[in-house]
Amino acid sequence: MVDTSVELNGIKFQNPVIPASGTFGYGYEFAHWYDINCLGAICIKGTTKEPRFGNDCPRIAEGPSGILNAVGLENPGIHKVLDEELPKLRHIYHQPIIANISGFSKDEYVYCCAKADESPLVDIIEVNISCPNVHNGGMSFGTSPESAGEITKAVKTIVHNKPVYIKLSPNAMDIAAIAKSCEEAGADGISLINTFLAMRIDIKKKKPILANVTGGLSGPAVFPIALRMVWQVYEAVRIPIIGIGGISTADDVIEMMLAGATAVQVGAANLKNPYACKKIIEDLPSAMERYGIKSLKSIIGGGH
Amino acid sequence: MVDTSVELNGIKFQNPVIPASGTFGYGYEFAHWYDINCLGAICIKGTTKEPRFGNDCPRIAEGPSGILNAVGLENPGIHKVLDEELPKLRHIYHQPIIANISGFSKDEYVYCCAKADESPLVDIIEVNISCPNVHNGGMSFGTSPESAGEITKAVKTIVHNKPVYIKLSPNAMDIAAIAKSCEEAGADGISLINTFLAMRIDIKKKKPILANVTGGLSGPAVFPIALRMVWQVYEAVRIPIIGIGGISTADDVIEMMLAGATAVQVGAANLKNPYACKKIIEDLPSAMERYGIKSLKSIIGGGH
Amino acid sequence: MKKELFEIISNDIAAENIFKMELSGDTSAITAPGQFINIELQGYFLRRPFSVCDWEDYKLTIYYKVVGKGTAEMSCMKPCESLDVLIGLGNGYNLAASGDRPLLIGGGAGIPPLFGLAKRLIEERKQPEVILGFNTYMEMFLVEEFQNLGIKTTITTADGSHGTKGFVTDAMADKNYSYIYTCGPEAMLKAVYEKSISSGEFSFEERMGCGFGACMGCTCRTKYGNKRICKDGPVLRKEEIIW
Amino acid sequence: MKKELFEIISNDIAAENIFKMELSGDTSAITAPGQFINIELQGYFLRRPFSVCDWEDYKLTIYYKVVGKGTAEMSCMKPCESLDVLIGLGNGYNLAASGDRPLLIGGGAGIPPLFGLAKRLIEERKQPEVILGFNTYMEMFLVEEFQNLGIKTTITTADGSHGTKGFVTDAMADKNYSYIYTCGPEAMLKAVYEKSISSGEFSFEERMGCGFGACMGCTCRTKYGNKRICKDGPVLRKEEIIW
Ligand SMILES: Cc1cc2nc3c(=O)[nH]c(=O)nc-3n(C[C@H](O)[C@H](O)[C@H](O)COP(=O)(O)OP(=O)(O)OC[C@H]3O[C@@H](n4cnc5c(N)ncnc54)[C@H](O)[C@@H]3O)c2cc1C
Ligand SMILES: Cc1cc2nc3c(=O)[nH]c(=O)nc-3n(C[C@H](O)[C@H](O)[C@H](O)COP(=O)(O)OP(=O)(O)OC[C@H]3O[C@@H](n4cnc5c(N)ncnc54)[C@H](O)[C@@H]3O)c2cc1C
Ligand SMILES: Cc1cc2nc3c(=O)[nH]c(=O)nc-3n(C[C@H](O)[C@H](O)[C@H](O)COP(=O)(O)O)c2cc1C
Ligand SMILES: Cc1cc2nc3c(=O)[nH]c(=O)nc-3n(C[C@H](O)[C@H](O)[C@H](O)COP(=O)(O)O)c2cc1C
Ligand code: FES
Ligand code: FES
Repeated sequence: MVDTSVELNGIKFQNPVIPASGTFGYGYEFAHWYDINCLGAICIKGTTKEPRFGNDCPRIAEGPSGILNAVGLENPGIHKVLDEELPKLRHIYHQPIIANISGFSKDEYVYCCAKADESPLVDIIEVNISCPNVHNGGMSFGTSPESAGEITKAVKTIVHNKPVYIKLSPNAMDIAAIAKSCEEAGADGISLINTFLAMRIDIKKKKPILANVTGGLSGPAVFPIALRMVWQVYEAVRIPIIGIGGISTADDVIEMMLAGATAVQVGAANLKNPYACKKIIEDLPSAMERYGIKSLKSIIGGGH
Repeated sequence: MVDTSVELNGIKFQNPVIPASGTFGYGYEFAHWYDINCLGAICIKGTTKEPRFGNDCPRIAEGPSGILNAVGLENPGIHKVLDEELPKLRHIYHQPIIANISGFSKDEYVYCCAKADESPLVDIIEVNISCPNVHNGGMSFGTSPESAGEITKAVKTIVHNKPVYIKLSPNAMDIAAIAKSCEEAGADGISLINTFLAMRIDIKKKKPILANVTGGLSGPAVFPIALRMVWQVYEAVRIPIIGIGGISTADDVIEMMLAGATAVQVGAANLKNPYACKKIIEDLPSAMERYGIKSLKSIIGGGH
Repeated sequence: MKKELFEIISNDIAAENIFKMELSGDTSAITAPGQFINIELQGYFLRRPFSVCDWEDYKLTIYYKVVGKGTAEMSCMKPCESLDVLIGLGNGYNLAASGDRPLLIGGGAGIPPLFGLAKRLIEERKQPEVILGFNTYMEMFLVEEFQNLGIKTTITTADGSHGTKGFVTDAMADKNYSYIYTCGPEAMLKAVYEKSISSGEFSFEERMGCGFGACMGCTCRTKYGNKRICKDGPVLRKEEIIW
Repeated sequence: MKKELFEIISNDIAAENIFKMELSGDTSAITAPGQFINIELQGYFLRRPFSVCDWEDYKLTIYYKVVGKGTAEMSCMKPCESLDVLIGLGNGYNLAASGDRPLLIGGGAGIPPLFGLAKRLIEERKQPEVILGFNTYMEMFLVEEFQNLGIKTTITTADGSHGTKGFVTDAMADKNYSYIYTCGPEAMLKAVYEKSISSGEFSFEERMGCGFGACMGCTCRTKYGNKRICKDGPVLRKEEIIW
């Protein structure tokens, strides 16, 4: 029997596979497809202080091996998420819950993180300083070491009970420096990556496809870049990394962990195949046997 | 009859399709496959002052819809390129030639550009400040507006006869600012993008596949990001743009031109299909008719 | 909602740029006409959504217009090839609201779901009537099938090459109806909305990330809050629509 | 070098994890044994290179080992499917250098090109002899075919389950030969290089971007300058190799 379990900041995960924020609703919707208790954890849709409609449609476009989205953080606001959505999820689901917190100002991050810290339904707080789809929004915090460190520090000052992960943007020059700055400011872990700023043009209409003009690219197309970033961040920090970007098979999970991830998130793959996470989890043991891996924990950073 | 011709800095191209540096050897090798005089222009392999072996093998890996390369600027040095390779090309080829100049120091760029400026076989000089595959190499010049501007200024001081294009790296945070800085320093045009720093790990061996550990990702996977960068740079500068990144069909060419490119380069697609450029050129007229485009020139930036 | 493998039974041209595809597989997830399926195509990251035109046990029919690369590729598929399909997506039309004389209005590639709807309305002993709008004669499809149901079928073509010259709304004026069911391009939906004298249901299209409610890729504003076209739609009631 | 469509004639298992694939199509671009083809696989960006094992007009054979996703997918392909292939790639072995009694040494997935070579050497009235190295009995393939050529065929297996126990080099000691042709894993090539008493030719593998000399993805150092494995190789002469 192989051992798929991993541990993040003292919290045990039965396996490292976590559906990524924004691609899995509030989790309970997927209970229609399968028993979501097989997941390592669930990361919920990005949450802001106030309810947000998000961007106009079209919000979705396609690229080779990838999807562009410009959802723009549609969500019912932190209060409704904590009071209505998470109880619905917790009712049927008994593994860790990661709250993904987004915002437009330091104050907003702090406010929402404080609320999430109080909630008994949240196990880990993931601070999304990397959303490319809102103007004057999160991404600008995530593209310089200084601002990333500043948000981290502010959040860490008020969060007392839960690990704080900072989710980084790949639209940055030196991802390792940003991660290091977050670590120094007290982050308990790093999630990377969010999506790449990208666009498509409708040739017939000669106009951008997305109403927002640009959107975020994710999916298998970005896997080799995400892997490189996880590799670099692993060499720069000592806190755990959640590897994200283009993961769609058990082999991808293993490759990402060899690069340095302690756990992984699966985003776009859920949209193409609602069973994606379940299938990856089911495929993990046989993949591990194929490569002679007894315990997933033992391979973290093993490619270095 | 549709008109596929475009013009860059007064030089007329019969069509906008240019094989990208590093994916087409010195051009004459492709004469085996087809008459290369159908091309808009040819951009030759990156050239340095001294001959370079490049990196150890493996230099190539694969990603979804893309290729990773870590060739590391293998080339016989600027003298041999100008004295031996280009004459062989010119012997059979009568369209414009773009020399791609790489380097490890400002002096090296200046030296090579001066040589290329003197050569009657070079029509346009493309300064590659964006190669991710050499240590202490070009890419660092291409990731900040200041250093990009500095190289541009130095090169423009000694190049008197030919347009100078600066080839930018996508591994930068604010591509528009870098392009603007190049324009202000006197660049005659911008080429973008080079490859994304990326990697793959061999799960069986638990080691990076590339001997160089990281390599540059290109191919269809990066097209939506390249398109966005061309779009942003088009809004920031007035000099012409050569759009590069993941182009493999006539539709891609049109989309890239709508984003703001005056011409395009085709890289990875040549490696998968040696006829790629020829096929794109042959497909252009019918694609133009399908979308009601009479003259390609007229659609440059037409998506804005 | 289910994920199922379907096998292509037939895939033939039905009109200019319009193909009819019959698929065999488990259709038990379909609960109402107006629902759609989401088809995985090799080489494309996103699935492609198509309305179910008609279905029975182990068989369903779609009609699709070739508009881009994915549909062009579909048009080359051969019988016996299999497709990975999400089925039973969306809310579908509410038959109970129809009244006795519902009017069905379809435009172009929006016509298919109205056929399955018409059949089921007839089964429920209603007397549906249908207006079908096309650009031109060459693009007409499904007309005979509607006529074979024995219901009144009015055709409009934009260029007048068949039936009434003009738009579907031009054929609405003299109709007497209890309820409207419609599907077609957004401009048509809006025109029908404005012209209609009864309540009704309108089926929308949007670019989709998932098709089953997970990604918020298709959200629109309604008078009763945000709705996901893929899950809370594609059918919206007239009363809730905000244009 | 040509780009051609080939059709799969057969695709059958030949040994554990080893498949034999016969293809029909224009083989006129092949000029020497030891050349390779580069096959496009749907869903993969890079082509996959395989040595031509044998060929005649309009037919060629390859043997491939399933080592990753691409070869796993190939193993599921069916007769009549067509493949986009670059053919006539690489230099191939130089028959003229063989002398009268060339020794052919192949290891595992490196064995196939030696078969086409052996046939042509025989046609030129040489007396080739062959040593084939495998890990184990279950992975043996092409052995009968070599024997049917009527040439002396020595087998080694690493686990001793068939033939001589050990490596190909263990079977070289008592041989008398004019020239060596070899293909196999790099460790084997090096061992053969060190043990060989004659001149010879060594066929190398490298990960390839193009396979036809355009990308410098496969360059190695030789005593006579840089060489691209795909174009100036895959066969290098003993005298030029730098380990
Ligand atoms: C609920 C629903 C039901 C539909 N039913 C039908 C039907 O019965 N018959 C029919 O012909 N068409 C129908 N469509 C439209 C059909 O989905 C698109 O024409 C098709 O996806 C185009 O794919 P493509 O690859 O050829 O086009 P491309 O333009 O190459 O596709 C690129 C991307 O845009 C998306 N896209 C393009 N056009 C549309 C569109 N109009 N709506 C949604 N996504 C789009 C594609 O799905 C794909 O993700 C329906 C759409 C929806 C949302
Ligand atoms: C000139 C030449 C001739 C060859 N002849 C044969 C043959 O006759 N029979 C045979 O079984 N194998 C042969 N190989 C090896 C064969 O090309 C690889 O086993 C195959 O490409 C693996 O593909 P994959 O998708 O299964 O592996 P993956 O590991 O999933 O492939 C990922 C990438 O790595 C490349 N790659 C992986 N292993 C190798 C390798 N050993 N050499 C080159 N590229 C590799 C693949 O082409 C692909 O680009 C030859 C290789 C070369 C260079
Ligand atoms: C439709 C969609 C919505 C997303 N919404 C969020 C979000 O609200 N918050 C967030 O941090 N990331 C969001 N992301 C980014 C993903 O969580 C993930 O970081 C990214 O998609 C890369 O993973 P992938 O390649 O597996 O999709 C979203 C991605 C998609 C595709
Ligand atoms: C094998 C290979 C070698 C390359 N060598 C160079 C080079 O020497 N100089 C350069 O400026 N760009 C080089 N590039 C980058 C390409 O010119 C191009 O910018 C990039 O590949 C993006 O285009 P594509 O997606 O069409 O491949 C190389 C790319 C590849 C794949
Ligand atoms: S398409 Fe994903 S929620 Fe509608
Ligand atoms: S693989 Fe491209 S030069 Fe050899």
